[in-house]
Amino acid sequence: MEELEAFRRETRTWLEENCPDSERQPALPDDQYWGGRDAAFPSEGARVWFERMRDKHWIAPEWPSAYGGGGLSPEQAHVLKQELKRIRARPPLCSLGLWMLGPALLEFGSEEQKLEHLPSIVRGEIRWCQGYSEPGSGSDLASVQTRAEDRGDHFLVNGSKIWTTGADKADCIFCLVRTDPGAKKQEGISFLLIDMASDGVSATPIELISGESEFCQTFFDDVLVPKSNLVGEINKGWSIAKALLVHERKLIAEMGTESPRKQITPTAAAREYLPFSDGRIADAHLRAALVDYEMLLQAIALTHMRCYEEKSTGTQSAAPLIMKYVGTELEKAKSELLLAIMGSKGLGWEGEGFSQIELDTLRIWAFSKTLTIAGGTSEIQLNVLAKRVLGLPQS
Amino acid sequence: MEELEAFRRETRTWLEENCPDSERQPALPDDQYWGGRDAAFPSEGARVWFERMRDKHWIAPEWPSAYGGGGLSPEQAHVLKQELKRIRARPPLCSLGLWMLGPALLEFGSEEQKLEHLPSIVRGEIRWCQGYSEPGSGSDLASVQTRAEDRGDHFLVNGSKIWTTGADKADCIFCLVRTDPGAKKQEGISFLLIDMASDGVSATPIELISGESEFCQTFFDDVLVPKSNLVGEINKGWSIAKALLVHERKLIAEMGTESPRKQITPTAAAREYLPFSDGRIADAHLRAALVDYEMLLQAIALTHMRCYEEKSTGTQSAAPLIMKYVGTELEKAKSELLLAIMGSKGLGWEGEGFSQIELDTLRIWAFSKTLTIAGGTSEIQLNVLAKRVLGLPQS
Amino acid sequence: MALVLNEEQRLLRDTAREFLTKNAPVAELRRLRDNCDEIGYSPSLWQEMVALGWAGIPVQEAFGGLDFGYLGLGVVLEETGRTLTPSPLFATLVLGASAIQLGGNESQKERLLPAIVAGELTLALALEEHNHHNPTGFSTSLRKENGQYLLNGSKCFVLDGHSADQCLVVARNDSGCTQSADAVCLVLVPRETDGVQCDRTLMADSRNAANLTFQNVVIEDGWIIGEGSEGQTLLEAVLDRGRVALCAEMLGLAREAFERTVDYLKERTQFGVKIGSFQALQHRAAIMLTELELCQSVVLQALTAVDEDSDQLPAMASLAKAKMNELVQTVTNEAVQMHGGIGVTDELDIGLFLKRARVCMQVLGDSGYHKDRYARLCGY
Amino acid sequence: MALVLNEEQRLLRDTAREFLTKNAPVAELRRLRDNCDEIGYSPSLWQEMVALGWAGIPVQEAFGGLDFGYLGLGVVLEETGRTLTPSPLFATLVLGASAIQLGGNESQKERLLPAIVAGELTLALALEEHNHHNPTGFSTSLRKENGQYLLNGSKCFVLDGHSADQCLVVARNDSGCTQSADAVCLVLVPRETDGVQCDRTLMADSRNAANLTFQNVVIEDGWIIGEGSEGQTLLEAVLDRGRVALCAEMLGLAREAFERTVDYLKERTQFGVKIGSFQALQHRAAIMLTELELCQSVVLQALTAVDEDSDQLPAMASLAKAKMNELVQTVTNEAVQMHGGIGVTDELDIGLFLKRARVCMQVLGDSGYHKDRYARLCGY
Repeated sequence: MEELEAFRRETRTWLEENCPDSERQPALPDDQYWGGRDAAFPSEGARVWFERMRDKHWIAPEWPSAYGGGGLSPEQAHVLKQELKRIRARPPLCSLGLWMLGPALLEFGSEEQKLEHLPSIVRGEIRWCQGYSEPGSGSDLASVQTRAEDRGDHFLVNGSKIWTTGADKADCIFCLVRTDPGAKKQEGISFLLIDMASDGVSATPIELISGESEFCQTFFDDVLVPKSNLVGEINKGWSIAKALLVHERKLIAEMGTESPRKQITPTAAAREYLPFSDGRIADAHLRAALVDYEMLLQAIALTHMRCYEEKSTGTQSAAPLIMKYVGTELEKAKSELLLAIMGSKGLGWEGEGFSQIELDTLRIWAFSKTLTIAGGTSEIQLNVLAKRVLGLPQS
Repeated sequence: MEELEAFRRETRTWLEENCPDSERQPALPDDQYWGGRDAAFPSEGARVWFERMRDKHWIAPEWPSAYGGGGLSPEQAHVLKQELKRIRARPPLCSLGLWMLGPALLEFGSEEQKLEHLPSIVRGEIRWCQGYSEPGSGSDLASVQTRAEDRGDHFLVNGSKIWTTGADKADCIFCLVRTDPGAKKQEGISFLLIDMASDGVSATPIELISGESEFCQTFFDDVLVPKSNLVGEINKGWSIAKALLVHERKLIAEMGTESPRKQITPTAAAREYLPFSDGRIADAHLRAALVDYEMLLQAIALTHMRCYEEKSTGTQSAAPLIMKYVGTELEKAKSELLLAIMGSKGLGWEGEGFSQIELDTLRIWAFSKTLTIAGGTSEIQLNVLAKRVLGLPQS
Repeated sequence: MALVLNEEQRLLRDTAREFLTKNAPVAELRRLRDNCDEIGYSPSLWQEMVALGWAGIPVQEAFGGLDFGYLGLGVVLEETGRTLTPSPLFATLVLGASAIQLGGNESQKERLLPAIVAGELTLALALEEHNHHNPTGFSTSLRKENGQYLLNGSKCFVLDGHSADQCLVVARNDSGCTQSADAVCLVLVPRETDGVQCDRTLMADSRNAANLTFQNVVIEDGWIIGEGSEGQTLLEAVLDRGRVALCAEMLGLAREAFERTVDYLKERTQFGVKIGSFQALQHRAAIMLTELELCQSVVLQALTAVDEDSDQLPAMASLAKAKMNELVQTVTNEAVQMHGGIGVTDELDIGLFLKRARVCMQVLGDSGYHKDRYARLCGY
Repeated sequence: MALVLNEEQRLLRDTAREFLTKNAPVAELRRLRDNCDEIGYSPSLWQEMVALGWAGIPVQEAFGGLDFGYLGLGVVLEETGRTLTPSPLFATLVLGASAIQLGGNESQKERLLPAIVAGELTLALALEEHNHHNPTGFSTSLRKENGQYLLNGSKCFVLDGHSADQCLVVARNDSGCTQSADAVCLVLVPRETDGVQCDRTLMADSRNAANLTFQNVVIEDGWIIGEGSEGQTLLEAVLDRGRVALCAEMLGLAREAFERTVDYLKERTQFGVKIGSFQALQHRAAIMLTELELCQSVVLQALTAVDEDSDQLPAMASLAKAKMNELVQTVTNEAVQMHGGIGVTDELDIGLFLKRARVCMQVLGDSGYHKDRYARLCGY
């Protein structure tokens, strides 16, 4: 414990000295640095912060040093996370390579693949995107139709992927492809890395109801992929995908309550947009809705804490498995509540007559509808709880 | 139309003259006359009212005169119903024979059966009960296990029925029995009439969570039943059962909002049990719950009216099919609301310290839980809506 | 027989559906939105509607209308809810014409109503001054100075405020009367009058509203409607017509979003089966069906209450608006969720229903407003 | 580490579960009910609980207790919630002992606490005077007349009021002080005192409460707890402990009813399959599971807040009670519905959970009370 406290002190000092003031506040989408071949830093502060953290090897603090990681113990990594949170430091690098592909390669990749890809992720040189879903596959991720035919020294890939976040800006994609069309659904799938610069790859943004286009549809038309880009065994990609899904849901659950945009809280909105009388919100209906929301928020926050304590003490419970469902449903409820509180002020789409916060509130509301669909729909979450936790029979 | 108005005038006059004042108010369970071999009238008023209506042939106003009915046209019968409602007249006879078996015999029975059973129903001489469910069958009514073996000149019946309302007081039971154990589930069922006085028949009351026992379990142990008691064709009983189920749900839906017990309304309870301030219920939570309830009540009442208007004009809609579900769910919500309004006063089980209305409220609350289970659970209702109205595929 | 459409009303509904499906499908709203249309609706479409007689449905025959009542108007609005068709029907015909019919003097009626019926005049009602509906909390005032009426104040969330020929401005009449709640009047102000400033706002539903300010606007004699002591009563009567009519539109919106969703449940395959075979989705759909049926009865009764000039209108209007607010919220949310990934793309129309629903929920009172009002009307 | 049980607490839970399952299963409540038991709990069982040390769990060691805190008491109460076991734990130990610990003077503590720990003294808190929880709206008063304290008033819904040796009566201290809200005190009254009338009431949960009236009851010196200006603060502190402890019991009740229901879903066959395979039921069960997990965190945190003497206790207590009220209502209703026909028979235990839940929902504040209080504590 004493060593850990020493590490905490050192970390705190280092962060105080090295994290620029501009990087100590929530990052709006435009403030984020995602790296990549053509990347530019959004600001000088972002550049300084990234480079210092990179040189400190704290971009991936828990990865082994051999691959560019910081080699910290889980306890040290947790202390670092706490200290970063304490000063509200922005992530120096946003990266699906860091969050998703890296962990998969560490578990399933060959030594060559680790050495080839992990350091470039950590240095922010290559930006990755993820290709799981396909048009029509929806929740049924194993219904992969994108074909990768064995052509001796390479695979020939044809098909398309959807919901490929940032595919129009990414350098590479990790995706599921069907390598044995004759096998049972989940048995003929492989996990393949593809360079987006290859001939035959293209990505088209999809416009969402929020007006944004952070997702793409990505097309593969006779794309040649070297065999060395296969991760794990051929036709065994589904087990990697499953492990990554579990990892992703945990990530979503953890990030659930942190919105990347500057968003007003419902309580603050109530103070600004609702009349009070006798120290209370005058509108009983909205006051009740706000209490319900705040109580749920508090209950979820406490359950996050409990999950952490359980993890630290090696206690098992069903709590971690509910977080994706409750967290995303809460975010939707929050947005609906904000609209209700703001009234006509929360209905502006763009242009004059509305503040930026008001316009953002509506856009975030529209975007919130994706949360219970992406990364495993709420229905899938409930199915999983019914079967895995409650042990109810397959329907 | 003119004839109908004349009929209305006559009816009104006759009712004014013949319906005793004591019978012009809602009937508590103890005020109801159910007929039967050993029946006694609950009051002199009930006797007079029943006998006058019987002699007027208005116990079953729409049944043909040949079977003891009134032979009225549907329009006339509706006028009579309206006029009875106008003076809040009690039903002169409560009878499953009248409500359930009669319509089934009229549609499926032989001429002999009609002549044998319908007049005795109309005269209140025979009290019937219904034997559909069996222990373990639940919503799956077609899973009939009670056997009726063909023994040449009679059937030999063995098995048991559950939820047989009033079986301990009934003279006869109409029930579903399995006559072909080898056939597919719904194909080996027959519709049989059994005299409860037969050797081997016994009925045991089931105590409910409300403390009442209006249901029984009924046992058949080597009971001999004459073949003439088979209604419709052998092994074709399921079609009779289905028709009766539809009929029963309509009855339940119609009766849904009329409780047999004197029950305080939530609005009246609020005035009595909740503090007001500035002309409003001071407790915002309960006020909101009351509004929600009253709005739903109003919406359901209007939909009842719409169903009636649609029926009169021959218009088809989904509305009639939702009434069982919404009506019974509303009754449950009403009871929960009453408990919430009454607070600790609504928690008395028996004895001193509580008014009769308070004690009744709790018992009715407990009983209300049966409403969404009996006569087709809410889940079955929703299945039916999903399949029949929305045309969604079988799950 | 007010809860079932009669033959004429059914005919009108069929005509309306055919006309709108052909001439104003949802794609037409999309076109207006993508072209950042100046007006926000199609004037030529409006003229076709006028030619069909729609602008005269609730107007008395004496002024060129069809006197076909709100049940008649309701069936048309329900259909425009299905196609999300923007038009002056709501602002001009429901809010504007009813104010004039109920509160105007004979000369105002003769001047304005035939023009509305002929499609030559569009109106907008300027009521709100805050972010929540409030028919009593406004400070825009009309006062007399040197023998002239002057209007001062500012209004927001004025539907069609940017395009209407004239605005009906709700103001407190401070020209001599007492400052009682009854001293409310509606002032007719041509949009181009000196001292009127109009700022269009782009809303979530791709329709338009406007913020208006009035600075010493000189009001001509004859521009004031409902002068005297009945102003608040008149205003509530107009607003209740607006609420009920909007509910008819919302019912159409809900039915359409629901039916599209049920169709999708029947055609979409996941895990080798139609997703409509999943019982959890079936039950959610069935429960929505029950709510839709209940709301249909409520909306029909509320429209009838207008036609019968029932004293139950305020309660029925609040019942209808509270229930429809909740229904469109539930149905559009479920529609998006049940469509899954495609449901959150702009490519699918469902998102347009979702956004229109949120605007409707705020127009003329949210759920809390109408639940509170219903309770007050019930005496608790 | 307050949201995970430690080794000692887990051991206590296992012991409690084993003891209660063996000695006080639900059948024991049924027996008490069917015999119309005079006391409503089993005194011999209570003595066994005392022998296990339970009556000393939250009491300081100086007075013979274990000083094991509310997290410790919570695990025992959670288990009594699973078995629906009536005992003096709540009225005597939670409400009574905490009032004395927090508000008693040294001589009162020395006299009363060891007696409680030893199972020789049972208490009841007499607070309510109306049908809804109200810790400020009472008129029972203590006044001084001819040098004597006299207690007058009447109380209802006094849990264990019919069986407790002494009652702690919440009264307004009118003996000279001002009539401010702070002049609240708790008066210890032996049940057999002259002028005390006790009418037992039979409740839905087959436990007992009582209505008490006090007519010129002479109060001895030394019977008054929390005299002076801190009475209301003391009362709220006692009530918050009561709310939190009751929530622990309710959590056990909810878990047990839920688990029995899930077991039933796995074993019951309909239409040839287990009903637990129906997706609509699966989703409803899964949603209940999420609520149970959330509530577990909330209750653990609330118990911790007592042990840490946190100033967040009032908010945590209201959060916990509001959420537990809703949870037990939902879970017991769903338990009955999912059990179908058998669920509404008295033969099955589920109905007993249903009824106990309704009583718990009213004790020390319903959902509306605690939501309002939470909002006030949050400043809106």
